[in-house]
This record gives sequence, C-alpha cells and structure tokens, in this order.
Amino acid sequence: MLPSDNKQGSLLDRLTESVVRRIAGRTSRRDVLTKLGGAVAAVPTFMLLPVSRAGAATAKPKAMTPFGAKAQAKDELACDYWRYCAIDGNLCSACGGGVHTCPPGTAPSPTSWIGSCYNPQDGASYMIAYRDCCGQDSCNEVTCLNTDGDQPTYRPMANNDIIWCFGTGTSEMYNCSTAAVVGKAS
Amino acid sequence: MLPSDNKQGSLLDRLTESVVRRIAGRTSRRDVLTKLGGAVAAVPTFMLLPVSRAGAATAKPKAMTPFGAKAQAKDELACDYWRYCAIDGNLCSACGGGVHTCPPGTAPSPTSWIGSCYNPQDGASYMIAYRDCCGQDSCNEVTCLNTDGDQPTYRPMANNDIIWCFGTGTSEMYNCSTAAVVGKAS
Amino acid sequence: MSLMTLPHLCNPKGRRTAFLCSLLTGVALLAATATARADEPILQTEQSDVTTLAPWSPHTILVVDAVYQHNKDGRAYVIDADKGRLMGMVQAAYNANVTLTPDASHFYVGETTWERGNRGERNDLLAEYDARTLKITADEKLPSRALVTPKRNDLAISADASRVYVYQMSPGSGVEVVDTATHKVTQTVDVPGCALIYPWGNSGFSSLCADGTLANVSLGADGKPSMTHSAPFFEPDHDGIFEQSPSVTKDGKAWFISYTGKVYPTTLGVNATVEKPWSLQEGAGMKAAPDSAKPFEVTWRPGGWQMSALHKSRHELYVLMHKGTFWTHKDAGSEVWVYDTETHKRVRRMVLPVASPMVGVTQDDNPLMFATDEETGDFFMLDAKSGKLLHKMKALGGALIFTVAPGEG
Amino acid sequence: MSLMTLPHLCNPKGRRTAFLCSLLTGVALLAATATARADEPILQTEQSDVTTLAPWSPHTILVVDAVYQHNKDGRAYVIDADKGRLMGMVQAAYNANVTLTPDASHFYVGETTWERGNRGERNDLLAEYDARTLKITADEKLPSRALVTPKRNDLAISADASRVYVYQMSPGSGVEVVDTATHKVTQTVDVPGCALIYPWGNSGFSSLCADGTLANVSLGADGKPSMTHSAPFFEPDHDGIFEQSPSVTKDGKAWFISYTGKVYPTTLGVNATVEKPWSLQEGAGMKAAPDSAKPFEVTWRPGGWQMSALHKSRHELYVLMHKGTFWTHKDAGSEVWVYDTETHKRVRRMVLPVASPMVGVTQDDNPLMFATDEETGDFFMLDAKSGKLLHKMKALGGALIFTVAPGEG
Repeated sequence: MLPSDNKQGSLLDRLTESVVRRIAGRTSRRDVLTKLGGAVAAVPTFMLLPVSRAGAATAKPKAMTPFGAKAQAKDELACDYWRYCAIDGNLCSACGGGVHTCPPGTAPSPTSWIGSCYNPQDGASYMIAYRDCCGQDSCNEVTCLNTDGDQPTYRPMANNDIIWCFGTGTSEMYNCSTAAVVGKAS
Repeated sequence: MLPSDNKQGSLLDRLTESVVRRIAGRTSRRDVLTKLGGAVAAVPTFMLLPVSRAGAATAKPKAMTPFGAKAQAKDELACDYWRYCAIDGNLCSACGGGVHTCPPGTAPSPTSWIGSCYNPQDGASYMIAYRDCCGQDSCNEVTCLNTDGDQPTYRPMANNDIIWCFGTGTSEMYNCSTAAVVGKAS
Repeated sequence: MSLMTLPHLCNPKGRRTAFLCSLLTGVALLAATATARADEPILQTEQSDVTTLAPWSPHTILVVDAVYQHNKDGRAYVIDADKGRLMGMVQAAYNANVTLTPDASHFYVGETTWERGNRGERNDLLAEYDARTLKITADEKLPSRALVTPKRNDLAISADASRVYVYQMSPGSGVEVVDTATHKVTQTVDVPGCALIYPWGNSGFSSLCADGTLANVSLGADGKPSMTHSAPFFEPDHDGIFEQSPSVTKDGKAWFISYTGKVYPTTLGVNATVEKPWSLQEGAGMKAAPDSAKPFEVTWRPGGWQMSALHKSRHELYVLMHKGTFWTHKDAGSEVWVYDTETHKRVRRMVLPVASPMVGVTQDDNPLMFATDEETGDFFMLDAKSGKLLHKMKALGGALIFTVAPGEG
Repeated sequence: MSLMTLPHLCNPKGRRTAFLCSLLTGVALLAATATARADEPILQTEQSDVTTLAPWSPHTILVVDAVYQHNKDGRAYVIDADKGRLMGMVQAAYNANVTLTPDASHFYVGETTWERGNRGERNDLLAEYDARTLKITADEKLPSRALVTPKRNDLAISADASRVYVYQMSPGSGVEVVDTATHKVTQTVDVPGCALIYPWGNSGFSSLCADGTLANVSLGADGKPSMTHSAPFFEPDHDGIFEQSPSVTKDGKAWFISYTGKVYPTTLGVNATVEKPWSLQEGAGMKAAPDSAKPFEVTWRPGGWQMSALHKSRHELYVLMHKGTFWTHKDAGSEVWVYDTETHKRVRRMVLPVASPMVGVTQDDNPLMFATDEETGDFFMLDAKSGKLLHKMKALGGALIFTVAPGEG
C-alpha cells in the first residue's frame, strides 16, 4: 500500500528512502543497523522539515510552523524562545547551564535529536541539536514540551522522548536539555 | 546541672534513669548498647506520657493532649483518627493496607515507635505501635504529621522521624505506617 | 512480622538481632502487663500482617506513573477502579514499561536502576510480579532496554504469555525476547531502522520503521527470527503514525492512527496487510485534516501521550481529540471521540472533566474509561458509555501516562 | 563532549561506538555543508560545554530537598541566593545529609541507594563533591548510616575539615569517623543511648542522650575514642531538646533549645558545661511556656524542622515561632524571633511570607535569611535584618528541609 496520493514526496524524500533501502539491501545486518541508524536518523530528519524545503526557494524564509510564528529571541528561560521549537524537557538555561551549556556536574551527550527552528531576529531557520545533559535526575525549574517536527522513535533523531544520554561517560540519567545551533537550515 | 526545679520527675522517671545508669555502669560497652537501647527506648516512652500517668488515678481518663481531645474513631483514612496521635507519614489504610495491615508487596517492621493515644469511643488510652511497611518508596495517598509524645531520635522508640524498617527482610525503603494496638496504656 | 514472631527473632545471632530482640521483648512484656492489668480489654492487641489482593476483576487496573520530576522513582499503582481506591504499588523505575499477562495473574515491569542511584553499574531489569501478592516472582537482568518516556509498545507479551518482548535502543534498535518459563533472554532481534513492538500470536511481533514500512518478525520453532517488511504505507515526516496506536495480540488486528487522523486498519503477521485508511474527521462528518505541508490549519486532531484505546468486543476505538494545528500531536485531548471500527463512524463524543494526555478503557461489558489531569496528577474514572465521571482520585501521581487493564492486547 | 571530540569518538571499538560515530559524522558533515552554503552565517555553530561555578560567595548556598514523596530522588541544590537562581544540583538520595567544608571548597553528601532501586544490595555512601565543578572527588562506601528524615546533626565535619562524622543507627547508635585525606572510615564510635553529632574542634563531638546528658567523645592522637558524660540537664519526655539546635564547631559553643523554649548555653568539649537556661518567651517579655504536664496551654513556642539558625559574628539566634499547645514542636513557624545570645533578649521579630518549617541564615555582614513553603516547595530569600522578601523561587523542590551556607558550624 502506497502513501496517500494527494502529495508527492520531495526529491530528497525519495533519495533518502532509496539510499536507505540500498544500504539495507547490500550490507550485513549488523552494518545495516549502524549505517541505517546514521542515515535515517541524521539525514532526513531536519532536511525534510517544512522550513528547509520552503526556505530553499526564498531569500528570507518566513516561519513555517505555528511555533516559529510566535517565537521570541530574547528570553532563554521561556519555552517560546525560538531555539526551543522541538525541545521536550527541562531547560538547562534554568538549571545552572545555558542554551548550549550543561550545568556543573552533568555532561552533554555527543548525540542528540535535531530540530529546525525559525529565528525571528534574522528571519533564518537553523538546525538545532538538542543535546541532553546527563548524570543527575531531572532538574525541574522550567519544563517545556515543544513538538515542531517531532516524530516517533522510529525516526530517532527527530524524537524528543528518547533519553539522549548515549556516550556521556555518566549514567544515562536525564537532567536537562540544551539547544545548540549546528548549522543553517535554509 | 540538674533539671529545672519546678517539677519532680515521677518515680518511674527516676527509676528508669537509675536503671539506665546502672546498666551503663556494669556492663560492657557492647552490651550497654543493646540493653540501653532496649530499656531507654522501650520502657519510658509511653509510660511517661501524660495519659498513662493521669490515667492511673481515674477510672475513665480523659484525653490528656490536644490531639486526643479532638480525635475521632470512625474514619481510618483521616489524620485525626485517634490511633494516629503520633503518626508521621503515609497511612497504610489509604495505600492498600489497613490500620495494622501492610499493603501487598511490602512487609511490616518488627520494630516500631510507640505512642499512647486516647480512644474517644471507650475513653481509654492505648499503646500504639507504629509499624512501618517497607520495601517500596513512599505511598503518598494520605500523609499525616501528628506528634503526641514525639521525642527526638535520642529517644528512638518515641521518635517518628526514623525509618522503622529494621529487620523487614525487604529493603529499608519506607512505604507507609500502620498503627496497631499493643496494649492498654491507662 | 509481629510480636508473634518473637521466638524466631530472639535467637540472637549478633548485635543487630540482639538489639531487635531487646526492643521487642520490652514492648511485648509491657504490652502483656498492660493487657493483664486492664479490667476491660476493650481493644485487643493486634498483630501486624500483610494483605493480598482478591483475584483481579475487569476493573482492577495498573496505572503507570513516570514521575517526570523524579524519574528514578517511577511506579505502577494497582487501582480498584470501581471504588477509586489504591490497592498497592510497585516500583517502576526510570522510564519503566509495564505489561500484564492475558489472565491478569502476573505483570512485568521493565525498569532501569543504577547501583548508586544516579551512578555506578546500570541494571536493566525485567521484574515479574504476582498480581495478587505484588511480590516479585522473577527479577531478571536484561542486556539493555530503551530509555524513553514510557510507551505501551516498548514492552509486550505474546498471546500465550510464553514470551515477553523488551524494546531496546542501545543505541541500535532491537527487541529482546524473554522466555517467561525460564526467565531468560533467549535472543535479541535487531530491528534496524525500526522501533516498538506490536505483538501478534504466540511468536511474532511487528515494528514501525523509519521508511514507512512495517517490519514483521517471526520466531521459528527453533527460536530463530525471520523478518519481512511490508510495503511503505506512510511518510513519517508528512504524517507520522502514533506509537500508541492500539492492537490486538491474539488476532494481530491493529489500528495505526496518524498525526492527521488517518486510521490504517492492519492485520499483523508475516505478511502484514495494511488497508486503505479512513479518517477520524470524516467519520465525524468533517473534512480530513491536512498534513505537515499545511501546518497552520486549526481543526480537531488526535493527540496526547496514550492518545488511543480499544474496546475489543464492542469494536470501539477511543481517541483523544483536541483543536489545534499540525505539530500539536502531543497536546492533551479535551474530548474523547469513539469510533466503530467496522463502520468507521464516530458513535460517541465525550467531553473530559479536564484535557487529558491519556485515555484507557476496560474490556468488559460495562467499561470504565480513564483520564488524568497533567497539572494535578488527578486520576478520573468515567463511564465509558456516557463519559459520566464516577470517581476521582486526587493527586494519585506525578505523571500518569497510561493504564493497563485485564484483557487488553 | 561535542562535535569537537569527533576524532576521539570515531575510533570504532564496537557497535555502539560505530553507531555514535555514524550519527555524529552525519550531523557534522551536514552542519559543515549547511554552514558553508550559508551566505551570511549569522549564528555560529555552537559547541556543547559544561559550566563551572565561580568561587562561592557567602550567599552561595546548598538547599537540601528530601523529596518526601519520592525519597530515593532527594537532592541538594546549589543556589545563588543573591539572584534567586539555581546553579546546579547533585543527588542526595534517601534521607541524605549534607555538610560543607569550612572553606566552602567541597561538600559531602551522606546518602543511601539500593542496587535495584528499592531492592538489592544497600549502599551507604559518602560522596565528596568539588563545590565548583560539582564533580564527585570521592565516593566511599560506608558501613551504614542512619535512615531518618534528614537533620543537620546527622552528618558533621571537624573544624579543620580533616574528619567527617556520620551518624549511624543500624539499629544501634554509632558515629563513623571518616578521614577526609584517605576517604576511609577510621573507626565507628558507639554512642549507646545517644544520638546526633555536635562537633567541636578538630577531633571531638558530643551527642544528646536519652537520659538527658551529653556524651562527649574525644578522638585521641592514636585515633582511639574516649567518652565522658555530662550530668543530666534536661528531661526528654517533659521538655526535649530540639535536635536541630545550633552549635559552632571551632569553639564548641552550642545553644540547646527545648520544646518549651528554654535555651541552654553550652560549651562542648571533654568537660562539656551546660549553663542555666534562659527562656525565649521571657526574652520577649512574656512568661515562659509550660512543659508536657500542661499540654493544652496555647502560647508562642519554637517549632518546625530546622527550627533554628545562628549568626555567629552578630551573636544572633534565629528561632521559628508559632502559637500552639505542647506537642506542636514540628509545626511550621509563622514568625522568626531573633535573640541576642549575650543579652538573651529578643532583638527582632519578623513575620514570614508563609509559615515555614525551616530557617537558615548566611554568616556575612549583610545576611540573608531563608524559609520555605511546605505546600508549594517555594523557596524564600529574605533580608535577615528586616525580614524583607528579596527573592522567591517558585516550586524549587518537594521538601526543602534545611540550608547550608559557607562559614556555618
């Protein structure tokens, strides 16, 4: 059964899918796990967000989601701060850390989920890596649940439910989330 | 320095004190620990409560504490139920257990702190053993803090801050408190 | 234990025992004296005991509390939903999952602890509980498990209760198969690019995949897994399928619900078949909701955490609905819309006392429906046929995220 | 760790590393591409880092949260009380105790965990933290520790920070002495019939005893303990001494406060001397409160959990007061009454924003005072000289039971 017919996937969609299936076809199961994980998780997630598609065509893209249209760029301690468009959890900026800084005594995960957020200040959209800070249980100062581009765990790098504490050198105990700019999305 | 002069300790007070000191004087340190613990903790705690003293003189003693004067004997799920005069914590009766019954999956401690509570139904005071149920973390349905006769931890069997989970065969994790009648106090 | 057990305890084996014995003897002697002295022993000296639950009724349920603010103290409550009373609780630590056997005699908790609380050796555990004593009957250490806000489909059980499936992400995707007779992990099945467990029959499960397909894993008689993939039937970034979509283990029927409100009737199995989807909005006489390409359109949409429940014998699909734009798929539902899974029509619409992120139903003829208030932790028990509020437990927990009732799955 | 550390991470050692490497490389390459493509790189690609605290000011404090509802997730918060901001937190599990070194460079957390959360091997731990990095610098397993709602005097440190004392009740009473250089327990001193630790000097402490005496333990140069007892000076069942009474480690000065409001000025030491008590009520121009023999009399009384604090250089004793009968010694205080410890007179009376079970003060010349709302977990920072509210942190925690400020003790 094919997807609904009223829209066609973008070139990128189809490309990604075919890459994924090619990898899956010709490598060992163990390799598939690794490569597929990387490919599916890292590549399409932010590239397929509305922002990145529409943004490619216009010089000054506008906010492409309801969150982005209302986001602000001044208060890093509020849930509507523009970078937090897909954050789910405690703001590290309210826990002793900063937007891309972990509180003392925790460690940032080298892995993360990725969002694409619209910055109202410069009218550009950016790829945001939501790196969790780990090693202490939940810091509960300011808790947000934003879901722009949030997809289920079968698209792990677009999923904000996962405890992204792999490889921190601490326990995988979630303290708070940061939102680091890792590139321009548009 | 002696206690304030405006009152004399009861015979029992003085007896207990001398017993304690005698034990302390003639036994080994290890034995003192054991015996002193038992004597100091178990004996004077409830015997010295106002209820037991005054009660001895009258046929139908009245409530000797503000808690007792307002206590009720109908609702085991409320903090002013008469047996709960010295309870501190979660009522097992609201956690799946009963006044002297532990919820499933927990175990009662063979040790406890002891209170002396006035029962408005029969006008008598009873010794109540507050046995904790242990093995699960705090059940938070109905939490009470009553302090009739509550003394600091240097009088352990009159203290309701201690996790009374010694010897339960489970972890010493506190779930809730029961209030079992173990004798008449007056 | 109680005063009755004194002789047993007072067999001194050391300092600690001696101390306990001493404490107990003191109390016991005084209690005896006091009782003997009393002219009218009105209240009897009471023993301490531990209660056991009655066999579970269709309205005895588990409520899973993830306790977001103190994750390591997650727990599962046993609730008598006819009375709105707590019957007991067990630990369900750090984003735990819970599943109940079809006969409701046992349940399993997949949980994670660290030896020193937030540090030290990690323990991924599958604890098996007797549902009436709430005692642990097995406590197996697992190779790993997925640490993710708890979802029903991260832990599942086969129709005959012979296997428990544990979803892992370490960080590669896999499913551990636990033999419930031996309590051992017999194998870990890699499910690359896929996630979650929708069990079917006694020896199979499906997972949803990033490429829009279903991966169908069959465990052979020799225990070896084989995997098939369905054709892709959805596009995750345009209109993802909710992980909390309901399914039935025995016959493999599933209803995969998408963000926009499409329902894909599916029969899980080696050759899983996905039917043409129907629309929640169209079933309610409205037009279908647009997908992520038109994210600003406000309409009624499914959403929440455990955003759907199924009443099997009544063929009813319960869905939490709210008014919102696209990307509000985790917003709590202000109403529950009930659909006939055969006619695809909405048969009821019930307004909740407060918007809820989760909905549950019991499987009997007079079903109860469950909801919660995220802010207060209140737990609501409603008549599933009318939506009438029957009981409310105030502040039952910190983050009540789903219920488990006998006969589900 | 961050993208900068890629070369280190991408030295594949196994499945997990390879996967991480793959994830990272994907992101890094795309990030690089995206950045290169951008005409105007307005925002730079950011590295992840971890912050370190500035050296502690007199207003950098620890707030201990026992989290009664989820005890195993107790924690200690580091607060910048000048700004009312959270600077970091560390685990303080299951009725933990916390003590700070005199130079505020390190602090100790005495805590308890079980290997499997609520079951398995019990670990009683003394964790030492660097106060600026909040990293653990030692994590010693203890023989035991007392499990009791946390009190300041269940964990203490000597004046020269060479020893940490851990109160244990297993169930016999004892004090473990930890050498802070070697991080080893050098001995456990039995304190039969006594409890708590009021440290004095570099090698001694006193405990309060059930018979109304002080037990004074001196640790000799050879490490051997010797104990003396004071004469009895109070009667626990008539008028107990609050465990949370304040003391000064350096000179052994202590102010033992009784339930009725008597203050016993004491000099701790081998030959501890307890002076004639003065009355909180009399110091405020009222008559003294009666003891447990007249439990119905309503008057102003000291009470709460951490019901007292001391400002050493100002010779001020802060006491939480409430109106009530006897046996209300744990009621929250609606006011703080401040006494001059030399004149025994009340010098100030401050009404709190809401009745608080705890009070704390900083030790500088412009001291702050701390209080909490039990219901909401709000934390209040007030001017200790005027009682004026300066900052309020909403819902900081679940059960804020005491503060620890530099220079106390």
